[in-house]
Amino acid sequence: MSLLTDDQKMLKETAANFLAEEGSIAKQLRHWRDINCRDGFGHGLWKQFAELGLNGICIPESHGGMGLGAVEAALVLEEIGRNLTPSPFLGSAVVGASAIQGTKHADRWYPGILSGEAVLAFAVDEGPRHAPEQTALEARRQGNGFVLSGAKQFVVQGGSADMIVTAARTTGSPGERDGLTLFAVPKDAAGLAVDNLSMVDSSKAARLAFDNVALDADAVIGEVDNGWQPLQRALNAGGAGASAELVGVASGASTMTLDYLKQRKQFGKLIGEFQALQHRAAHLYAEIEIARAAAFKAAALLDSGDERAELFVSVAKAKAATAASLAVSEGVQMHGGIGMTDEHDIALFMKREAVLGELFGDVYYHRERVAQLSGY
Amino acid sequence: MSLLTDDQKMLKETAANFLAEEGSIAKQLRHWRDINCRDGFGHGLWKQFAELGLNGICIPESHGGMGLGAVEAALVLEEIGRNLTPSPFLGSAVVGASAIQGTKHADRWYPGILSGEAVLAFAVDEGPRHAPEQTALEARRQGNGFVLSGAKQFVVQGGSADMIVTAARTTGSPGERDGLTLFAVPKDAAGLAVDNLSMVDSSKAARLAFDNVALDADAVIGEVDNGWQPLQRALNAGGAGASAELVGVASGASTMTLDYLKQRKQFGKLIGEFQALQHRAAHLYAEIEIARAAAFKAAALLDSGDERAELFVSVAKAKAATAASLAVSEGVQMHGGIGMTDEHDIALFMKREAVLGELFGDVYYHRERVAQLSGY
Amino acid sequence: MTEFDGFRSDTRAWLEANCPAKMRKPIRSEADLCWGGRNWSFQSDAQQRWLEVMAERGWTGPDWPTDYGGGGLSAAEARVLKEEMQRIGARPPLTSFGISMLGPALLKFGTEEQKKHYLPKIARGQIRWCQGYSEPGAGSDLAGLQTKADDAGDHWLVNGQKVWTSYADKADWIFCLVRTSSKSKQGGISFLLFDMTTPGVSTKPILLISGSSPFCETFFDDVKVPKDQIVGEVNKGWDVAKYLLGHEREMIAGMGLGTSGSSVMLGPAARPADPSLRTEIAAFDVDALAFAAMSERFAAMWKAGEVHPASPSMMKYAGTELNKRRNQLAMAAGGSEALEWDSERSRNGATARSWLRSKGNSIEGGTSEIQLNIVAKHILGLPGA
Amino acid sequence: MTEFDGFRSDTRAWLEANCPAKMRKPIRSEADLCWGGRNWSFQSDAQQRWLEVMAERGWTGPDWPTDYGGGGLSAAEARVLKEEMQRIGARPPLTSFGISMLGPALLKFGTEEQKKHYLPKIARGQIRWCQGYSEPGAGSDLAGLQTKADDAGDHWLVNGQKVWTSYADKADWIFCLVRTSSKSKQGGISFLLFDMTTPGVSTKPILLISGSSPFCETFFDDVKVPKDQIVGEVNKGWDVAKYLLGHEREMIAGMGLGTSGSSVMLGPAARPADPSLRTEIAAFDVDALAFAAMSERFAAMWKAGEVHPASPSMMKYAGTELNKRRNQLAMAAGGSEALEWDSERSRNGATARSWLRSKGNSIEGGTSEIQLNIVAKHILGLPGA
Repeated sequence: MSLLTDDQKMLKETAANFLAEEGSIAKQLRHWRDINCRDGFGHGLWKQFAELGLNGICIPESHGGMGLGAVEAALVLEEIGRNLTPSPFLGSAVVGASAIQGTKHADRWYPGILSGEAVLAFAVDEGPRHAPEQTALEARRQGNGFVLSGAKQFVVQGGSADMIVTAARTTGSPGERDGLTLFAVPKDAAGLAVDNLSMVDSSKAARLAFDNVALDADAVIGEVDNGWQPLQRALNAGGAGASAELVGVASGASTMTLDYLKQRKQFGKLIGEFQALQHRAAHLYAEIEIARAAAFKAAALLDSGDERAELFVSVAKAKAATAASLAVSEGVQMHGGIGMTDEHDIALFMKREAVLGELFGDVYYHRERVAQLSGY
Repeated sequence: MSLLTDDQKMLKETAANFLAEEGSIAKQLRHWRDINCRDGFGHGLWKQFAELGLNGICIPESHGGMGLGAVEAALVLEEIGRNLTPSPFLGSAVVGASAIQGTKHADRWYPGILSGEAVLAFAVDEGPRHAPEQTALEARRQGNGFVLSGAKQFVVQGGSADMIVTAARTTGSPGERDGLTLFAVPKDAAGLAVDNLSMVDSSKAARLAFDNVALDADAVIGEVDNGWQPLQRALNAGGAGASAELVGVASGASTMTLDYLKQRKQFGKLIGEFQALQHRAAHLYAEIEIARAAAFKAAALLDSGDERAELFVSVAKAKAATAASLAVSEGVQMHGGIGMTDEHDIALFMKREAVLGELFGDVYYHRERVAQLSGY
Repeated sequence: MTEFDGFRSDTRAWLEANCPAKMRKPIRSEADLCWGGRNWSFQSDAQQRWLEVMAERGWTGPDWPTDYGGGGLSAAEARVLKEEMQRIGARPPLTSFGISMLGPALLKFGTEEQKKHYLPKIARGQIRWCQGYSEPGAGSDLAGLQTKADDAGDHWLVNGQKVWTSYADKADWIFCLVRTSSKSKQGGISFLLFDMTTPGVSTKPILLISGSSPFCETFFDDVKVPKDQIVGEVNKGWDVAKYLLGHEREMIAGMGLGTSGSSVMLGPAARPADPSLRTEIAAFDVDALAFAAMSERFAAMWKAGEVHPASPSMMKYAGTELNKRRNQLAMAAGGSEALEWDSERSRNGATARSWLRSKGNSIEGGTSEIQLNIVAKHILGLPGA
Repeated sequence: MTEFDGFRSDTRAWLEANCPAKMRKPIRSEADLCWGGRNWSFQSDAQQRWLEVMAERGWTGPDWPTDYGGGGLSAAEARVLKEEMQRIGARPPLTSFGISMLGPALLKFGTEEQKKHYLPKIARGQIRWCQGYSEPGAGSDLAGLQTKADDAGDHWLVNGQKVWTSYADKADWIFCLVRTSSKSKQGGISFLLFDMTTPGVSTKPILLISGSSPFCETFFDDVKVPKDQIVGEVNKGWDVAKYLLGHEREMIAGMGLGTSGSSVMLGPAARPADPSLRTEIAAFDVDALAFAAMSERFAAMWKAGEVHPASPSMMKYAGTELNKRRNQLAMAAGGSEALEWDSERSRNGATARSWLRSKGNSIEGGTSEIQLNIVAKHILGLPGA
């Protein structure tokens, strides 16, 4: 994908207008943060997403969705990133929808996603760093079902979710890809303890403790012991989506910074006249453009089922995180003291970048994956 | 070491004046290069080094040297680097002298080093990248002596040397530190084939082929199978020395570039007035100052026998190579087109940096060593 | 053995006898510092005693003249005192902008009356000071300040606003740059001292992105300042300010910001799982250890008077950029746990708060860009910088 | 299926029948290119035939009008031709600054006579051109050029010196920027064409640090140039030059400098021994693959007319900096072997020569600094850039 179809352009415009208006920092992020809302996002906005049809982007037309793909999701996520809009879109409508795609759980949950009533979360990480192969949470057979024991962390919106897609180990040992199984864990499962935490960007992510959580066989998503593939599918959708959102974060920070460079005077000049800042701004521009190209390439390859999709998801995530990290650092630095105050918005981009950069694997994780997928 | 003693200041001044005058690019590097000299350096200058007493810096007073140490060697090497002076100083008077220190080979070779008659070389690398543990060149016992088979490369001044200190494996396997032995191999040893090669900087380094080279037991330097320690001593001396020379290369390139920034006009301004270049020059200045501090710290720790010396040799080599690499890149770029011409000197610094950066391990090798020595 | 050995042994014995055991414990947090001032509540009797005995001896300002409440020590003796305090891990008896910043400026620019009046109180920790330099429109361009002091006969009438005044809400007095003439930018600035309880002074803490509020906005609305509370001559306050700023930058540089003796960022046991992160940490450690060597070298050269006067700018630049990088890597190493803002496991987001705080390092005390300008102009001699 | 399918199948059949097998082999080195010109010696009969049949059809300048020796193709048809040539790996029949640079400028600014006179010869590869732009004192500041062309009635009298003239020692003609007025910097420049055998023209190859000499210094000593050999109006040559430069930068950007489809720098088998180097290569590969995606996107947007006119500057900057980094890493991976300048094992220092050559990428065609200036001003709209 390099250029947008007319439909895609329209979608982008819809999302851009809607989010700039309704998803703005003042109306959403600051609002929910300042009232210390439990969810960290607004359910009203989530229903507006639904009304615009955005929630169905990745849901097949046969289930009432739009039957589109990662590229269209990326268009929306870039706007979400640009406005720092807290929303279940990535976790529920992209990753969650992808994880249960083609299973009976789709029948159960797609309607709620489509209507903006349901929120899904995705539980994979067990340590502070992303390492899906290392999944250790135990799911042992008991009768017709399974009993889950262990812990998860960095479960985005885990405290708000109606159902949590959970990666567990049915056989094998941590480090192995075989033996993993995905489960649909309802929020009120007995033995499930949810510790709902605020993250640095005021989003919420949970630590989950599974104390012999008994589940029916029905709770299995896909095949027992063969969860690696659907897990990968969800993680790739998430990685591509987070990349697009990071590109939006980078763009938003950069736009705000460029505006400041054109307003702020020091030494009798606009600071944007100083060549050292100009060159850094121009370099940053190139980095963001390249990151955007990488993010959309990854999405396009996912949509076409290309074998290089996985490689490009890692390229996109690493590049977008790097570009966004540069954008927010330069943003805060170029704003000077005012950028250090909570009153100003620029550092909110920095906080969001930190969380998105970590989600589904940070730059170091993905560089390593690029090396491995390239065979060296 | 942070500040120089009066003696050290005098030594530095002596070396600086002598090398700026007699060791200049025009008189030495370009001269020997343009006449395509076999050695790549001038024996006359080497004797002048001797007359000034510089060759004896690392040789004990009991052997007629000055009995000084790595710090004093570093003072000289920084000036060598600044002037890109080709000379056997590092290979013979620092590394060679260090390798044979305390052995009977010192009696044999120190007089020649002191008089500027003898040149020593040091053969450790066998592949394109520095990896002393991987030494595989075989030395098998035969009668009272040894027979050496294998190959070495990147043997600096190996084609000019009277004796080559050679690391060989007497027992064990590549990768092990035990089982290594150092040998003094005379230049005319039967079965030794020397391929004298020009390097990118017009210095010379040899590939050596050992085809059953028979050596007496006398040829062993130090103890059989326990060569790792003297090898390390020599490599640390070399690493610290190369760091100091790199700092000199960086300083020389930077001085030339700053001069150019103050002369060259474009768009009606001195290019040194452009803030983007000013900031890069100021950053480079900091990097070079820090690299110098690291190089002298490593030398001082070697001289005091501090246990952190090895760590700081790696810190110094990695930092000095990085700073020098930046200095020469910025130098060539800021010179613009003229820097790409053979006629101008600035790129000679870039070529020298490439060779010195590689010598005794490049920045990647030394970062890895820092990680290992730090225990992670 | 040196000529100071007598002084050293005396000092050692005195410290041994007078420094309370509690005051030899490492400082764990901001709360362990003693700032002094008229509203100060000592954290412990030991803290109070330690300040009193040290102030009594003049050792809160060791190299200040004894006439002004100082210790009258030579530079060499002061260094011995510092070393001996470090030897037993003694806490500084007083943390004070009066000692570290205003004092040296008063010694150089103050009148005899001012020195006699202020310095002993500063040395005894009786006045807590804050610094009124930056303004909303004058950050990097400090001399562009607009806070006015009009000559009203027997007093100055001060109107305007400062920003980034550290602990202005806790300070007793302020040393403050004001504009007394608009004819010249730098030549129209004066340096005033006044009580923060003077009518018309108000402060408002600034909430930072890290969640803390160590700085204030400070407002002056017809604040009357007696004429004799000016330091240096009218319209020559910029000289005082520059001297004081240089002193501040030296301090920052001398602190070796961003370095500790051993700079490895993870415990030796914690080999990072990601090879890419591990090598990035190694690359950082190379720079951090090299900068530690630079800090040592700088300190030694500073003592020997061999550094270029603009060198603190280089140190400030390199040290603060390094500290930002250290914090960035600590966040990476901490992974999602480091992102938790209010969990126990993350010690209330300690890593994240430190990371966010570190972003200010390259802004406060002169931005990195300003430091690079200074290096380019004053050390490298580049034109028109 | 598109409306061009007929054209595509015809083209495919024609190429199949007319492109010699030898001309379908990959270009291994500079020596495989066909530059044309009056002194050209064809490398092979196949090379000669390929040029002749293509020129006959007008396909050396596919989208030029047929009146001027071109193929008269639409942009879409020209793209199909390019794709079909790529499909069979056909070499370009002609490598020519006349085709890629001068031709488009003549089409836009030339008189009817000039078009009729020069373009067909260019299309047939009969004139090899060089470009006289840079001067020793005018590098980045191209418009600061000093080479003078004085009006001498029926001719211009040219005096001065150019530098970085590619292959001036092999070229037949030069297109050259000269100063025809000193009243205005950019408004005093004219664009001349003249024969390199004109008395007073001399060239001197420049030895580069990589050991090759593709560029020359070019000297003009009372060179007489007929009046009708000016392109565009007198003193309006800067417009021609800018147009031509833009075209050049598009080409560089379009080439996707520094990228190939698969950008991994080592063969899959060669896992680097040093973990630090390995992760550095991975970091590079991320950037290289991302830039490859950017190049694709850029090309598509270019075709669709959706790029900002200054975007080639961004591409040129990013691509050349990346290529320098690629070469730097290739040197690291090659270790000491890559440093050997004249050994067989190092293929005569091929890695090192390429590395040294790459340093020029960010200088030629407008330095990286100039590209950043352009992006800052024209894309980001920063003031006074």
